[in-house]
Amino acid sequence: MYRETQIINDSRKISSNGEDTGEGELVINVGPQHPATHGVLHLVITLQGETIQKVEPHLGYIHRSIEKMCESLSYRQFIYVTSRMDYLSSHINNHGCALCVEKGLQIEVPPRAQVIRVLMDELTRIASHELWWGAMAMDLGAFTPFFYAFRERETINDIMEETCGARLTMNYMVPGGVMYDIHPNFQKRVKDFIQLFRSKIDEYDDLVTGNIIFQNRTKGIGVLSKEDAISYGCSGPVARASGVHCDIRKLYPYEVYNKVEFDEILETAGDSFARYLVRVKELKQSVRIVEQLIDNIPDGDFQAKTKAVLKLPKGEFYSIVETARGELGVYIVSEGATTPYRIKFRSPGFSNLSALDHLSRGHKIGDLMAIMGTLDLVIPDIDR
Amino acid sequence: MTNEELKQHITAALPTAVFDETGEWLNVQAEAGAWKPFVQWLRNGPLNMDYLFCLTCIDWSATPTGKNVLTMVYHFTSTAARHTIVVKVKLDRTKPEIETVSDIWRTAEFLEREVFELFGVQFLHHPDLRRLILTDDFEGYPLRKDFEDPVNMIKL
Amino acid sequence: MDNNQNSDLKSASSSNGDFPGQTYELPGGGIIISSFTDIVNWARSNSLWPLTFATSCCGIEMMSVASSKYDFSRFGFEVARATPRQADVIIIAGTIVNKMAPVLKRLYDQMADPKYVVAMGACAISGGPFFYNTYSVVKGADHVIPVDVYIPGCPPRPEALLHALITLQQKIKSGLTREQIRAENLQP
Amino acid sequence: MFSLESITDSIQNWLYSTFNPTMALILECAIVMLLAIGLFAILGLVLVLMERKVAARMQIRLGPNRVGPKGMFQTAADTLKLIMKEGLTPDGADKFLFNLAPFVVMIAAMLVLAPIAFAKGFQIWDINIGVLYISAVSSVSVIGILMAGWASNNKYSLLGAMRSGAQIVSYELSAGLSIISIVVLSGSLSISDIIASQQTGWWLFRGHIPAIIAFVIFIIAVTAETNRAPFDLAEAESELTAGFHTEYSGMKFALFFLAEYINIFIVCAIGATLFLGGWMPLHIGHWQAFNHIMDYIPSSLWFLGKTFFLIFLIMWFRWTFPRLRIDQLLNLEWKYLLPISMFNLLLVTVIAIMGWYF
Repeated sequence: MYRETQIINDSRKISSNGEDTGEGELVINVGPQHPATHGVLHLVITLQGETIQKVEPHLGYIHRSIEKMCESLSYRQFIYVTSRMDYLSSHINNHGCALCVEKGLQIEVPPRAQVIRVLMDELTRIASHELWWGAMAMDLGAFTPFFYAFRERETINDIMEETCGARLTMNYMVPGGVMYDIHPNFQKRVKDFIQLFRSKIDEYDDLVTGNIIFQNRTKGIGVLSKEDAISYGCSGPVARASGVHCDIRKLYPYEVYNKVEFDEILETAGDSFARYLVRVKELKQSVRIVEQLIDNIPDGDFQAKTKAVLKLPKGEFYSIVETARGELGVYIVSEGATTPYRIKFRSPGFSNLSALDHLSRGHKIGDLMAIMGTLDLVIPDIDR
Repeated sequence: MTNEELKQHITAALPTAVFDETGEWLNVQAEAGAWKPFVQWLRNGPLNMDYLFCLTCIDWSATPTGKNVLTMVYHFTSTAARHTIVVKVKLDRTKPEIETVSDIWRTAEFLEREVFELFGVQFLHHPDLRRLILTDDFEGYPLRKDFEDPVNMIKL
Repeated sequence: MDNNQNSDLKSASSSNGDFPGQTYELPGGGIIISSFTDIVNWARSNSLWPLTFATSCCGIEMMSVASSKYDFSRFGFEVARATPRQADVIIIAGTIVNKMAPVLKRLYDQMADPKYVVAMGACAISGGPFFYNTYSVVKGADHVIPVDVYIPGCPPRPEALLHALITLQQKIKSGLTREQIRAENLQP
Repeated sequence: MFSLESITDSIQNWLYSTFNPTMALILECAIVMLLAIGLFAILGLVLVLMERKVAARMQIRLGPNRVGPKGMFQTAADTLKLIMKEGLTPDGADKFLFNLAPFVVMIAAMLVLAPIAFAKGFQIWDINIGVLYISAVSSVSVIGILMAGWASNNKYSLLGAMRSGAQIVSYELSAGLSIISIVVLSGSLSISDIIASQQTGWWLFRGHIPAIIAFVIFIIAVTAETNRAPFDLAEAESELTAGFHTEYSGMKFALFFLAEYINIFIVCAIGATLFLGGWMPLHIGHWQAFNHIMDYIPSSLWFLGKTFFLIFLIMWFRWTFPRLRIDQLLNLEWKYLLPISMFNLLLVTVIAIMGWYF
């Protein structure tokens, strides 16, 4: 029943148009399996000695046809596929889908669920920036920060596991609120984590940010001007590092983001170090948000009453959320049936990746790793 | 700018535009014919739409009305003036063709390659319209409603 | 090797004889383990170097197993080699798609013998959440390469991956991995 | 002072008495070869385990502790597995060079062992141009790396080999210059004389400012010469998967892996001999009582203690610093280390002539 033979015997036939082109030029495959691509991104790089002439990404090595699959899943089921897309901000992805369904059905989410949702989003953002910080340092050759980053990430994972039941792909958001209430000692554990985390951020600064080798490797590398950032459709920390106001929590505030006071981090340099600084400072902002919310979680029920089978009315709905990587757009076109007619996920990584070729021209291979590290690419989010 | 002002500007530039305000943002119906000048006006004109954040395609063949219709959907917004519009273009399903916008918005280059591969829409004057995601020997356009793949697709 | 040694080995192999897929009929008796292969199996099981190969979400759980809290470096696995030549075990952490299958097969061919495969996560076992209505997912990694240990879960907990690696160690020590059975010429 | 000289002399006399001279010489060489290979085997096991334990300590984790008591047999298991692994040779590779490269790198590491004084009177070959011999032979290993990079017909290994070629050749300059500054102070090239000249105190303390500058430059240059982070561009994990030994597997890779750790031991031994007085106990000028107490510790312990301290230092670098880019690496050598070490050499000769050292 399966084209097994076709796969096994043509293992030689990989779409590698890696043959050498001009004189002195070397075409190398930073192939689907490579430590720095953190996943299965295949880059065909044309080199002149060590300097890069052209970077050509080949995608699809983790294309799981999510959009085709979602056309046959009900409005409650398709939400949890998205936490497998950008698995580092799975809460925020589910949140985006739930918002879109609620916008379609005009469901009013109770205030307690709104605050819990924002708390979970910000904790996921901290965990995602932690992992990015560790992986970025490892790409530039420093192996130790990775383990410090995972020490904090494990504390957040334990908090999540206690409330949502899972560590990485927490299927916790439901159209209308959250699946069940928070765990009794959730607040205490989050407060302990905030206490511990404040001192740790300064430790990160002098371990990596203050390191002269790290600064030399990232300052002035991969400069993205403001117009280019907008034209390439970059969003999230990548665009904010070039001075573009694109924080969805500020532009189109959803849930309780308008009641919470935090500021949008903007840098103007637009190089890798600016992108790095934006994310590290965002950690502090997320901690500020969690601190303001953790003490005044309003009581009330955590889930609005919804019918068992949800049917969105005929029409199209679009909701935008700010994930750790940028602006995730969920675009549902429904024909009034129980399953969506068409779903499009506007993935932040896809547009950020389109700027990679423009950014890395003329740099060395070592710089390509620094640029890819600061773009914070999650490949299943790009391929969907 | 409110929807009214947007509508006046757009009718000035594209008289044949049809508006629909049921959704959250103003929907503009345009034809593939006078597409390129309209898009250039959108970018450089008073609306100053410099951020194309979503470009996708919908195959209406499963619905009773849109038997032979493939709609391209473009979401534009302006980072300066913060207004958003959705532009839709109806294409004939047997031979879908439209001018590329990748020379105006660089993000469209990858988005259009993805739509070309999954829907089969030909983008004219696209710098390198090649496969991006699917395997080289993949036949058919998977996201079309009438796509059948008995080997891989296990129906629920 | 006297007879009872064979019998409990045979019972050992039949007890976990539930190899997924085709079971291998041993002609006339159990596996003859001489003392030298014992030592070599001990060495091979205690220094399994994984290949840095993670396609999607299970890769993050594999990273947290490598981190300090779950720490699989206690068993000597932390030397994660980036090239298939020097790796012993390939942990398929994540979904295998049609475009990735030939790459995975080539990686498996490039690895030096003896090599083992661990399928981590529901996607690697059977396509997981992407089983129905997907045109591009390989429904299970054992369509592409022979797998020794399967870990259910989406993503499996770090302890599950540690348990799987320890199971792989026991299989190597008892000489029951597919590789060993195919390679060793079994005398009756 | 307890010395191993008595043992080596008694063996030598016994050999010459029972066999004719040529046979005795062959036997002697056989014994020395066995001792050297035995030393390498033990060193390989100890240093790899030490590296993993030091790395684990710095990364708040436990490190190997399940294989044997507290993880002692971990490297034994690794080596035995690597020996039993299939040694692949890619079909596009240049077979002869591909298989020769690991041995060239290994031999280069072994050759440098000859003049190093392990303990008082315990030296394989005390030639009077010891330092010149060391710096000459230590540059042979780069040939092996270039051979490996070229022969394995793989773009990553070619890039890795080119990088490490440029790196080792340029860092030998400042390493050589810092060694010469000690030779100027001690007045002789032979290792035993240099150690003897540190009778009243190690050069690091006696040579005050210029010796410290030379020591710092030596440590930096030597970390680069053995391709260790933050200069590990040859096998940059995240850029070139595994650099020049991408295509090697099984025993050939084990030789590269072992040669890297033997090189660390060798360069740290040279550093300890030149700057910290090799097996010479810590003597402070005219404090007879203190010096006398220090002599009770056997000289081989002094030597191994200093060398392992330097090895720990180099391992410490690896787990703290990110990696330099290739042009920053060469800039650092040609624009900073070389001028400083040249000026330092001038400073040392002035101090040596005027006799301003302790």
